[in-house]
Amino acid sequence: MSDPWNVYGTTLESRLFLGTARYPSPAIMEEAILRSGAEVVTTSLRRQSPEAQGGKSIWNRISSIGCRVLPNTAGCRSAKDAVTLAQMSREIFETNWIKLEVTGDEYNLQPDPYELVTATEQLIHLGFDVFPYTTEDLVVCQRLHELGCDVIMPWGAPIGTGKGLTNPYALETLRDRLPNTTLLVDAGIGLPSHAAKAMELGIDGVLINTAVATADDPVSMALAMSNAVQAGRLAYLAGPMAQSETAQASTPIVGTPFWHSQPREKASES
Amino acid sequence: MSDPWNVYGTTLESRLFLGTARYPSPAIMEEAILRSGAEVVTTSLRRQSPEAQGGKSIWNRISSIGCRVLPNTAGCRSAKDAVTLAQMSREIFETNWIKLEVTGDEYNLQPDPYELVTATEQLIHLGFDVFPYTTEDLVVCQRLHELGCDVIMPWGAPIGTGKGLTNPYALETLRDRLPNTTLLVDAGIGLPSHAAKAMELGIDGVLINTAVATADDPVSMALAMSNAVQAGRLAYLAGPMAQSETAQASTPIVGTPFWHSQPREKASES
Amino acid sequence: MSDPWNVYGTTLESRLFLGTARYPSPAIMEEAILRSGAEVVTTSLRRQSPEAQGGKSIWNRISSIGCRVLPNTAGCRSAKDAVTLAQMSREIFETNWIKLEVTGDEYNLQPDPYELVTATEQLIHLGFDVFPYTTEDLVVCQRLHELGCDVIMPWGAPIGTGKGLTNPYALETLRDRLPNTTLLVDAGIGLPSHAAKAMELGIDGVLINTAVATADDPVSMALAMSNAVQAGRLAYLAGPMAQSETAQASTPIVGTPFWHSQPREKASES
Amino acid sequence: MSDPWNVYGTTLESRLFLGTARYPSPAIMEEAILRSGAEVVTTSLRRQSPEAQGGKSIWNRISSIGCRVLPNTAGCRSAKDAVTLAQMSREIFETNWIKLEVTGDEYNLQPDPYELVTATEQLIHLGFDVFPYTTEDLVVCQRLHELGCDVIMPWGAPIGTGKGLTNPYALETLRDRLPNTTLLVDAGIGLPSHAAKAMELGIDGVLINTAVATADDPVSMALAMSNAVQAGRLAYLAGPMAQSETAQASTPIVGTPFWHSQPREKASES
Amino acid sequence: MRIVVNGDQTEVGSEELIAILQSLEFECDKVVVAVNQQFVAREQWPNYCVRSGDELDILSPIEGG
Amino acid sequence: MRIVVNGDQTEVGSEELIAILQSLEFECDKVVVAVNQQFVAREQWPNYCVRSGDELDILSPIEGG
Amino acid sequence: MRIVVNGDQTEVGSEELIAILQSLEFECDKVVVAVNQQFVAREQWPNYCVRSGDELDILSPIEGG
Amino acid sequence: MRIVVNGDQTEVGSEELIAILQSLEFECDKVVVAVNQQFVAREQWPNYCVRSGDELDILSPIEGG
Repeated sequence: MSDPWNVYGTTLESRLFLGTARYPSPAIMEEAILRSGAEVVTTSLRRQSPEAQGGKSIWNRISSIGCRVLPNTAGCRSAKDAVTLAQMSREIFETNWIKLEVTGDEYNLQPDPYELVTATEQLIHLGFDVFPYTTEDLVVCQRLHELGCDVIMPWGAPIGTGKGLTNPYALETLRDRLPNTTLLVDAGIGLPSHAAKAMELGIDGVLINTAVATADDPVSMALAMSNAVQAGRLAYLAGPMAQSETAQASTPIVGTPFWHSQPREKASES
Repeated sequence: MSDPWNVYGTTLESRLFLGTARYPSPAIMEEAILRSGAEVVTTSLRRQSPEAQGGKSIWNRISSIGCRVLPNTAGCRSAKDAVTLAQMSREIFETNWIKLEVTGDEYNLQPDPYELVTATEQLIHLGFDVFPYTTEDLVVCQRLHELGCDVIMPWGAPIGTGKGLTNPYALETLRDRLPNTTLLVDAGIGLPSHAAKAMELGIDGVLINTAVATADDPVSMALAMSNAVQAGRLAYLAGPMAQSETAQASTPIVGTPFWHSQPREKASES
Repeated sequence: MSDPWNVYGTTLESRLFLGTARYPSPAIMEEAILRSGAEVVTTSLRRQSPEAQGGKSIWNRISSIGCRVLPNTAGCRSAKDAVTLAQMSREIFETNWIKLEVTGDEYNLQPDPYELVTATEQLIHLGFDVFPYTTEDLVVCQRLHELGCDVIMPWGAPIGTGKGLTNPYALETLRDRLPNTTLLVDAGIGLPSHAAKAMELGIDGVLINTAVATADDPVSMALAMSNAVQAGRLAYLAGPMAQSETAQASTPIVGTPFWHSQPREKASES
Repeated sequence: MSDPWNVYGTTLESRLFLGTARYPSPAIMEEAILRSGAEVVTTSLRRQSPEAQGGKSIWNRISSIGCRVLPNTAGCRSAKDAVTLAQMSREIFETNWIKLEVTGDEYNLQPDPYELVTATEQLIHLGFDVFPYTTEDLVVCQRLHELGCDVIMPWGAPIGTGKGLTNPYALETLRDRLPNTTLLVDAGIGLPSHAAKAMELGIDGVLINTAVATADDPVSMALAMSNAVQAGRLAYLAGPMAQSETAQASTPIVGTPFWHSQPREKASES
Repeated sequence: MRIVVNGDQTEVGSEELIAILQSLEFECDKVVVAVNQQFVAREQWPNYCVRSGDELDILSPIEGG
Repeated sequence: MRIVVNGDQTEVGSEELIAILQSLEFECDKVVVAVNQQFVAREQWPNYCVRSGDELDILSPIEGG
Repeated sequence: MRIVVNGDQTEVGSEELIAILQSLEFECDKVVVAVNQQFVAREQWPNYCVRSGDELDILSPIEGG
Repeated sequence: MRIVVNGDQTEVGSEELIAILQSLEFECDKVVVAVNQQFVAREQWPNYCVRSGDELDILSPIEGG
């Protein structure tokens, strides 16, 4: 089934974005990306000493795959730092896309709604296509939408926890209230059922890293997540059955054998 | 990925069994089965008047697909009736397989643990390969196992409710305590995320009917369920990450830019 | 609020039954019972060597409190053993009441639905008032009801886990389908909110032991559970609000100040 | 048990704050307040036509009860309006306390994190004791705390829904990260079990209106909520048992009768 | 002779099972039969005689869940 | 002079706030006042003059959640 | 005579139940008895004789959940 | 002249940015630069002079989540 979608002017087929960190090896990372069918992968920038060219091999590997790159601003604690890092990313990664992360708390690593909005405003002014990583707070998301974000990335749960969707009701509300915004759940997905559930709620895509990279077998998990995202998307489009409080037989009742009640007189015989 | 499994001596690739009832049309049923990749479909027997040959066309359709048939005893309220119906099924469907249903309550249509065990014992004695539809009660399932069932089919939720897994903890317990029994979740699956979750728990397969047949688009939902079952299975095998209560960054911390603390003296300079 | 209820002909005020095991000391046990307001406590029988009169002091303590005693058959694995132990209990505790436990699995310590029914039938024949400890399986509970049990004790979760109600939907079904049976949730309650929830579902009472006895402060936890049971019962009787998917203000909307829209012309001026 | 606590310099015994809206009659409201033991009730200000002295009787009723009053700014959509309304409230209700509500969305009626912070800053500057109604977002709550709020009121769920705690994990995080801030859950509580659960998490108190006022019997529900709040608080202080995945018997195992294994030779006889 | 066929009182002119099935126009190779809730296997049909008042269930395959 | 009182266009005969409140039959000790969304404290009332077009919010306590 | 008392092989000098209980120093009014997993009611005790190899369970009340 | 490069005190012999990068053996086409937390675009480099005490962040692509 072809179900293309549009992200800041780019047409994609896959609704799974994949992170590139925490894999056992670059080779496994590459194979996981390929198996997942992801067309967009996330990257970052870090201080590098010239001698220790550690990052180079992995970046070479990533860039060789040919996916679209979505650089992040992970680690930034202020709008100012995030804006600077975004500008540096744009130059080296040659993309207007930026996954905007501005951490507000060292413990749950959640986005700061205030700095996030400030940075978003500046980056849009600077011509970026902003993918803001945010909590599921509706008003924050509305603000980001009003500032010009076509894409918003609410979390499912704190990053790296794998807890799934801690507040699915809020995600439903987001979907209802922002029907024309592209929503990607980022962070917290730990299992395929979490990814499928997000998609069933009408979320447009998911971004996953830790759950794939730290599985015992990242390549298989990448495929699993890909299947789950497709499953959830298909189900959303297919119009699922309504949940019911009461049981209903699937096999027809009419003609059930061995019905021992008083036999009916056939109409034709009366 | 090839992941064959064995059900009463038959090797299967797909872990999704599909019901054949409640579809908008035989044509849609057929397409849904094909799309799902299911290798086993369920059927039933009903009283038929010779003139109204209603069932015939749908049965012809089912048999033409070439799937393996798993006849059920839906509608039976006693072991005696279920045993008789199973014998009739064996003759006409030419299979030793029987999905044994003995309903114990008219409201939730749940299996009767007493009649179920009685019927199972008789049917195994008569040479059947019994697929008992049961609640998730561990002791009932152990009894069925001791009687000789290689396959046991605990419910997820009452049939036709689409509520998913109402007691996942009990299913985990079943998996732990019956490690060598083939477990299929039957009834209650409403969404792909439910099916994926069952498989993530280590359940061997799922049987779905209402959620596919009564979706607005049964064919797409069939594919969705197929993807979800694969996703959950892959994840189970891939060794998922452990859930954590605390956040952990995926992007590396080392080398985070703009660290404003007192600059370090380089070791080489001291 | 007085809300007396009837248990096998005995009128009780408290809907909390308390276990007497696992307390740090007999004195704390006694104080916990008193603080809880429980009118019924559970006890057991064990082999005793004459020299080690260990159990004696605790039993003296229990019997001095003046609560009604509900002896259990904990540890029995067969109907035969449970019936013998029940008879012994009746003689020494001088009560027809018996909390019937027949364990079916060594791991989750759940009741065996088959042995349970056999023992129930025999004990009722022998004149006992049976309190069967059972899983939440509706058909099992119906069978117990048909055999003559006025009281049925479904579990909330496996004993000692403190997991609360693992399958509240099944408990709701039990309440609906057995409207005239006294239902007590036994086992699994870990927190007051679990007890309150059981009562909100219309369960008639709860039996708690581990959660009180193994709390850091059993006496306070006893009072907490007592309050929670009352809270849940009151709420059930008070007719709670219906849950809603959409927000609704509590403070009136009419007359909200600072409404800046075009001022209305007063009707009197037109 | 006496467990006084301090709210902006005022010592309270009850941890239940009650709203005064939506009751069937002023008399029932009064009786519900009395039965609940609440020491603080919420009120509001609205435009009043001189002739229709509708509000007067209910306000007279409220003020006659002698509870401490916590006026709200319900209905305000901007910091500016909320600050003005707070000033008006302070004059007429003669209290520095203000429950600060600044609505950010007309659908879920949730607080606006941006206007909320702006209003909080101004009100603290004006000498108010601010009780900000907020989402459960940690960074928003930290900001409120840094501005000088000793009390913060995260929601449980959107107001009037009765859905309980939609994100208990986030409330736990709040409790962990703001150990010295007084946290009250406001909005969303529908049942006593919800209130008990909030308190079990270490929340300091709850504010309830709709669930009490719109119950069939508000007076009984008021008492139910009071009991539940006490239950949850007691449990929090009492140090609850740890949840366990595996069952553990409460009745002692040693000395279980009818043990049929090969009888032991007594040591003394050998 | 009156028997009950799939819950309906039915007058039949023969006591032989196969004759009854044919007279009622069932396609013999597409049905299975129980008499008084007991399975009657196809190989028993040639010699099987129905008695007055017997309850016949004549079933065919349908869809199922 | 026309002003807006609690959202309604209203003709008043005085510009003095207290006189207006009295003419509209508000009980002065039971209301609080904002003019153009700015709080006017009770101690300001004696000298406070309203201008044409001003928006008055005259509020009283009610129940709240 | 050897019997089993609460799981332990025990040599007793009498076959009378009451005598056995007393010789083992059980307080008769505080225990209940089963022999070979069958309840022996107190009123049966005076005439009850134990046989070699019998399994006695002599139980007392304890705490329970 | 002493500056701070990626958090480390560093002695450099030139004030020209490109010369500094080269002397520190960075591959110029594979890094991006900020000075005092302000982005310095590549086209600014040729004329960009660093001052004593400046903080340089010289970053390269890595994996990310």
